[in-house]
Amino acid sequence: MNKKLQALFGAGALAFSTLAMTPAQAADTIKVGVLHSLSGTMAISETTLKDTVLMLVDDINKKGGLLGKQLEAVVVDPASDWPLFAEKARELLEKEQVAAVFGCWTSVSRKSVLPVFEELNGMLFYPVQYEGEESSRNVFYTGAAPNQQAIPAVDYMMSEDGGGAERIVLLGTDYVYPRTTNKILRSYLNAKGIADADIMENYTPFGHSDWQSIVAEVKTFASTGKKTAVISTINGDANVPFYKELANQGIKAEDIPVVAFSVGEEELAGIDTEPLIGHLAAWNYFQSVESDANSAFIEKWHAFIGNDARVTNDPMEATYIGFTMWAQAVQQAGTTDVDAVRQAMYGQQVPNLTGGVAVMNTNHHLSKPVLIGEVQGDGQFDVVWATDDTVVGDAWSDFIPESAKLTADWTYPWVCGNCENPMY
Amino acid sequence: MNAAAMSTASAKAQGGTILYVDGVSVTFDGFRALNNLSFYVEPGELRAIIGPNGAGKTTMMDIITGKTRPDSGDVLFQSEIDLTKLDEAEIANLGIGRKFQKPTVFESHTVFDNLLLACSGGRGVFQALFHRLGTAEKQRIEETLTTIMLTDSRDALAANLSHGQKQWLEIGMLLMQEPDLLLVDEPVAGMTDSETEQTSKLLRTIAKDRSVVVVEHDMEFVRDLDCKVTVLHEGSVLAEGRLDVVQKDPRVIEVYLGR
Amino acid sequence: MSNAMIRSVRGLVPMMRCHLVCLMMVLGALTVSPSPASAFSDEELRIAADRLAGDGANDKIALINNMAADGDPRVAPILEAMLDGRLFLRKTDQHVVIGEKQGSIWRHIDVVSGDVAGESPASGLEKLRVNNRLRGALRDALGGLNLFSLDIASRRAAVETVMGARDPSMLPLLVRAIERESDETLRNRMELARATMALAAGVNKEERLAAIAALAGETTPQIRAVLSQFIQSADAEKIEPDVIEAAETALASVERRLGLWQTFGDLYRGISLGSVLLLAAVGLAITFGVMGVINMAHGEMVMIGAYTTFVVQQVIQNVFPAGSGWSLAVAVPMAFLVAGLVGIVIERTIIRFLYGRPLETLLATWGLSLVLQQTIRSIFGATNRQVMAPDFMSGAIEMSSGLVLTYNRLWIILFSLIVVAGIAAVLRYTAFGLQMRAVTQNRRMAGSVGIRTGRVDALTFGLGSGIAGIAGVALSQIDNVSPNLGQGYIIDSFMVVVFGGVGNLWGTVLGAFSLGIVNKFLEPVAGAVLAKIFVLIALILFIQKRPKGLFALKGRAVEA
Amino acid sequence: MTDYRQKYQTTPVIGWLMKDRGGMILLAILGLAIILVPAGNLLVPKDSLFHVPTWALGLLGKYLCYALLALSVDLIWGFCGILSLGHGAFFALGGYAMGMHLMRQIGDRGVYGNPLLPDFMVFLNWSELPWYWYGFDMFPFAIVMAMFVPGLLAFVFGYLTFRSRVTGVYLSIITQAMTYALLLAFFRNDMGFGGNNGLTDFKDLLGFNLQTDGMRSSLFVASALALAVCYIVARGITRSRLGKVLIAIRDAESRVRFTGYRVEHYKLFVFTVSAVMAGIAGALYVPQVGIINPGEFAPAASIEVVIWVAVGGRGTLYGAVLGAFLVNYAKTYFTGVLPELWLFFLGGLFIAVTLLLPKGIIGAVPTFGSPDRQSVFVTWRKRLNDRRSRQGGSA
Repeated sequence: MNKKLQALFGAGALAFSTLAMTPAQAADTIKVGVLHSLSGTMAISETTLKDTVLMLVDDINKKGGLLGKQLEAVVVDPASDWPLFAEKARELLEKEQVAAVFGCWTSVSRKSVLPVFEELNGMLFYPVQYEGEESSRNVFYTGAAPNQQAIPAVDYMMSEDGGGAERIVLLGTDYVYPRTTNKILRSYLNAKGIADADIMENYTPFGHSDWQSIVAEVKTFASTGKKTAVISTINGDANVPFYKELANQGIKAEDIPVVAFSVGEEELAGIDTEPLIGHLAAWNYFQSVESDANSAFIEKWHAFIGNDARVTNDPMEATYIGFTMWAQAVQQAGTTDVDAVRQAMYGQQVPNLTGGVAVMNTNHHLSKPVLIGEVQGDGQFDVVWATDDTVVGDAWSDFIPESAKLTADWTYPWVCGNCENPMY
Repeated sequence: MNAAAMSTASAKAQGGTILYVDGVSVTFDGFRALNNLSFYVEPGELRAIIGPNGAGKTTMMDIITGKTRPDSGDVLFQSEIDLTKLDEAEIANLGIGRKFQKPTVFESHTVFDNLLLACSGGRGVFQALFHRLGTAEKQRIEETLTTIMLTDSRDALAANLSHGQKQWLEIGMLLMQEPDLLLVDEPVAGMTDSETEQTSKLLRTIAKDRSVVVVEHDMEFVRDLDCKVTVLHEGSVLAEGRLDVVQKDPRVIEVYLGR
Repeated sequence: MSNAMIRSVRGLVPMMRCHLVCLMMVLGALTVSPSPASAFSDEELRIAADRLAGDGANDKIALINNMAADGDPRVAPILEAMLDGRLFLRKTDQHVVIGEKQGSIWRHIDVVSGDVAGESPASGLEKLRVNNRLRGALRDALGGLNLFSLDIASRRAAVETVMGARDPSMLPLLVRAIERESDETLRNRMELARATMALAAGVNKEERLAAIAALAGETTPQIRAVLSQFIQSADAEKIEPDVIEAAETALASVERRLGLWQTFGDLYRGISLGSVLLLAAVGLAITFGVMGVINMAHGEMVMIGAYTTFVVQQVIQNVFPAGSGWSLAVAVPMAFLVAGLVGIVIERTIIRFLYGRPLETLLATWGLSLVLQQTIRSIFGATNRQVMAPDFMSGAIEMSSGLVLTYNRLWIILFSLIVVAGIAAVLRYTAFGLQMRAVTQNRRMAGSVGIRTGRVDALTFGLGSGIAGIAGVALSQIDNVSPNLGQGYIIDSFMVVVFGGVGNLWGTVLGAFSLGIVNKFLEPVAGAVLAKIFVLIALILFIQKRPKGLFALKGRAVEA
Repeated sequence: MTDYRQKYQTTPVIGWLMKDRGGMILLAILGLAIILVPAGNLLVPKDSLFHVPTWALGLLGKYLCYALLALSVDLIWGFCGILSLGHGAFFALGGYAMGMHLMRQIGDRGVYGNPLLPDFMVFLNWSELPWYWYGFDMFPFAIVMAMFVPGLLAFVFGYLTFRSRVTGVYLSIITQAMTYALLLAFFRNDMGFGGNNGLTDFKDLLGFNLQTDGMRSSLFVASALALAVCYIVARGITRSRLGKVLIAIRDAESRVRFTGYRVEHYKLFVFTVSAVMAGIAGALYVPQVGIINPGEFAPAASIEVVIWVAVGGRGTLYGAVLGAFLVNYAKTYFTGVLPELWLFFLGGLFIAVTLLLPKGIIGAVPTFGSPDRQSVFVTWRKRLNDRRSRQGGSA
């Protein structure tokens, strides 16, 4: 067999067959998979999360490791290539036998690896806010669901303090997250008495860089005298040109505030924020929040990355919470066995960096506080509003009829991610 | 092919012109390449066309073979087929073969394959896909190989032939097409003297069965061909007749020497 | 009537939504002892300012409006400081001061006297939080205040603010300002602002008709909104039919003119997009169009230019902070040199072995683009880098019609034209240009007349790459400075060059602008995504009609 | 040589296959792989040294699909000089056809339990299945569409382009425009193909669970068979008189035209055949990787395919297969071992191959391939060098 394979691959296959045939290493360490793109379009966001996981692994190892073993991070690069995500996930689970995987940013990468995790019963920690409508037994979602970000943000924009918006512009990149979020928002806005005529929806391609027309259109839409606000689900690379255009066209936050769900400290690091003061973002974490835990985290991050100018952001906190919860659950279960750890995850508590305590719910989503921050001149956010208590992440939105019927609960008697009735 | 072959036969029977070029003009970006050009070729005639650089010789060939469309004028083949409406492949299939100034053969193929590809017969995609080499075809190819003096190089790659051999191969390919009219653009450019001589013999042999139009600079060669000569200048015919007559025409002398 | 009474009446209107209790508290604080010279006594002003640090947005807004209502000249600086985030609560004595940063310490400025009243490190002060709602209230209040400013520019700005806010409560202030205004044009502007308010608040037919007549001549989206709102609400308010008719006619004429402006705006935006495409593509027109190298690493040259801009800016900020406004001017030649040098190195080490094999240059340069991206990622990290906009490139010319011409895009349009003119001049008038054309047309012949073809090749590739670097300087102003920057432009650049016709500089210019304009005219109709798809399909179909692009060289040129 | 001609006349297919040494080796390897790899996965116990792990099986199956895609590119590029930078589009369309079938196979096992609509339509509130989804619940229909749709697109696109005589880099760039336009179109949620997330969460094919080793082995075998069959078809085409015409077109297009061939018909034929092959590759790829997403339409993906062919050695067919395996294996290996540096290796590999091995890896192995095939390269290179010196580097 070995020889045939070599013949198939020619000379270069030597390395392959040795790799293929190497039995899993004797388990003197606990392996943790890191599945974030280090090249390609998503590298810009995901590289930071890879570093965060490495920092957390380092931290645990310095404290003596887990269950008396050192942690070993297995970093791979799925290169922003979605089928490659699935391939790498399989490699991590099957070949490297990792105990858990921290990874993915885009929904499509998560969708791509999902069948692999379900088939091989792996455990994925997904740290980014997303459109919801999912609850897999093998994934823990530590980012925000729409009800932990979008709905509170819209509530705030329509409140007196937020400016009392009566006309809403929904700007988004044309893909699933903005489409779903905006669909949820539209039905929510309608329920709040905002007519369809007062909602403008606009979608742009990925990496859209010429925002002149759209910003001008928004201005016209806002010229009716009714207070107008923009809800932005613009993704990734398109944000910097968008905000630059916004600043240059002189759209002031007090006239037309823009609240974004995908813009954090990292994205702002590329822009001069002075003209953008007052525009908003909704997250579960801001670097500027003052708490001891947060200061310690930021200090640790700066020391690890060796650059005091590097910012922290929400997905980093989500990674931190997920990682810490996993470590606690492993400790509690006394094993890295996925089934045992999963049971231990439910109800697991980790203090948020911003205060309060995040709790893992049985629908695999977190309870977290929701914060709304205004952009400051230094590229940071100033929290102007926060929920009094944590909000439970909703796997299934109440504003989509088909989805409102479903329940995600992985404990008895449900034991199901998408059921109308309990399984037992 | 059948229809074309029939019309060929009928044209020959009527004894009309094989090529009728009348009042053809063409302009490129303001430059008038051909200006009201008219000339006629009889069936079975060997004709030489001379003229200084830029006289429009190659453009004329482009127009006859459908590569360029004229702005005005008529180009008729066999007195009745309007060539300006057809594309290169259709014109080639009517029985007009063309040899380029630069020898153009299929360098990645053997000499044999070059001739095979030129061999008259089905040009359709599926005919080509399921084509099997027949004995008759093979026979013809062997004959042509003899004609063009390349029998020994039959399995050599065309790329490895000498310059002169490539010229012959190209002529051989034209022969395989069994054309009624052959347009030959500077066949002896870059040839050795003995090659030139052999080429002229070759062309005269070929011209026995068909009309041949030769564009050439080499006066010795043209004299060797011993045929009617047309002199082009600035896109139109300046003089026409036997070479010795034409050479005495003061206008021709002016054009060739006066600049 | 006492001062206090007047104040309370005036203050009531904007505070209709406010809690009366808090209103009374505020008024109580303000009516201690009226001073004849200014509206507030020192003590009143200080108390009022200190209350700005209190809780409750509603109270604060009431307070702000109240402070502003009298036109006391000392109020404006306080409110401005608050708007700019320079108002602080001093932790030691819980007084509100204006903070001024002096190195690592902060100086405290007394809000009443304007004198320096102590200093502390940043930790000694707590910034007064301002959210959007407060910011709006502050700005409106300042607008009202500034209607009486001595500075005509601030009065002019104030009128626009008032007109934008369209708050009927401003009407009395505005009337007073009109009476005092000496400048003719400004007074007309104020009248117009009054008309927008009068249409809603007007009591009789004549006033309404006069207001409509005043508005009909204007061409702004705000006026359109005022008129259409008036028409929509007309039935409910039992307005006379002839007034409605007049309003409809006025609206129609405003809309027609706005439509023209819209077309003009689309055209401008198209040209602007075209200039960006042009900058991105023009370097490629040389490396690809002239030299025949399918340069997939072209985008990375643009990226290198953008990163050079970043580095130049960092260096200047650290070494010579006063000159940071000029960093872009320094970055342009630097980017040209850096990208050009990288280009020359690439040409000498890779490309020169591949001439005449355009499809193989595609493979090598593709590999190269991966390497360059990863190099930049390794050096600068994967995240975005910030390139500051100099002052002359920030902001915009705002036309009343709603058309905004942003300075950065105007500069980029100008810049792109200068770059193209520069290249054209180099190609046409310099010895190098002549040699370059000679080499690309007939290498052997050029070599035999003594041109060092290798050197010309290297310089030509360097020129193309250098221009890509310059494009990077411009793109750093409107796009991400990240390792992916180049990838976003490479396909568009090839489209532009091919559309224009390979090897033709003017084709590239025309190609870039026509693609830009078509895109921008389609975008409002079809949306950004479909517009882009349509442009691509149109391009594919266009190439069918003209297989060699817009400016193909015609001629016999038998290619066989 | 004469007896070679006779042999090729008497026993056509076997005759030329026997002559095609590289092809024979490829087919032999594929034949062995069809037997040994599934056996190694299914029959050999897991702890044995000779066990083929499931992930390796999946990987090999994926590479086979890539190899078929590379083969289809080599057919048009290596033999007819058509450099398509948009061949990924045909691959993706084939993939989408299969993906749609797999989506319909999910039935009411989707998260919303809707028996008719795929999940992404449910949560975007689509009330009925778009017309173009009809029929995809039938496997034969989906398979036919996986070939027909890419073929049709190639036919229409090729008909327009070849008729207009768009050639060279112009052709390359507009194929890129084509795939880019499709990329943008498929990203749109309103298109009804799942937008950016594409089609995922497949359950089974022909009633068999996709996640069983047996099914994986079957798909592997199907891919290997498809590659073998397509190789024989491609070899048959290139060895026929039609193939000779194609090579002639590559080398001297207008000569072919003046010889009386309708060049556009030939190009159209081979372009369409190649697109159908790419579609088959896509259809086999999707069930093995479990997702189809507009990313496959990205121009960069298509350029990568061309690079596989160039690395392997163009104009040989088996070289393309080798290139696809090598480059993808390198990518798999380096993204795991050197996640931060692998682009240096891959980029460096492309540069090195272009500069040092212009004939690709196959071209560097002197004993590989039949003698005349070898010399095709020598002459092609020579011709290019000639042109270079004649035209001084202009394209």
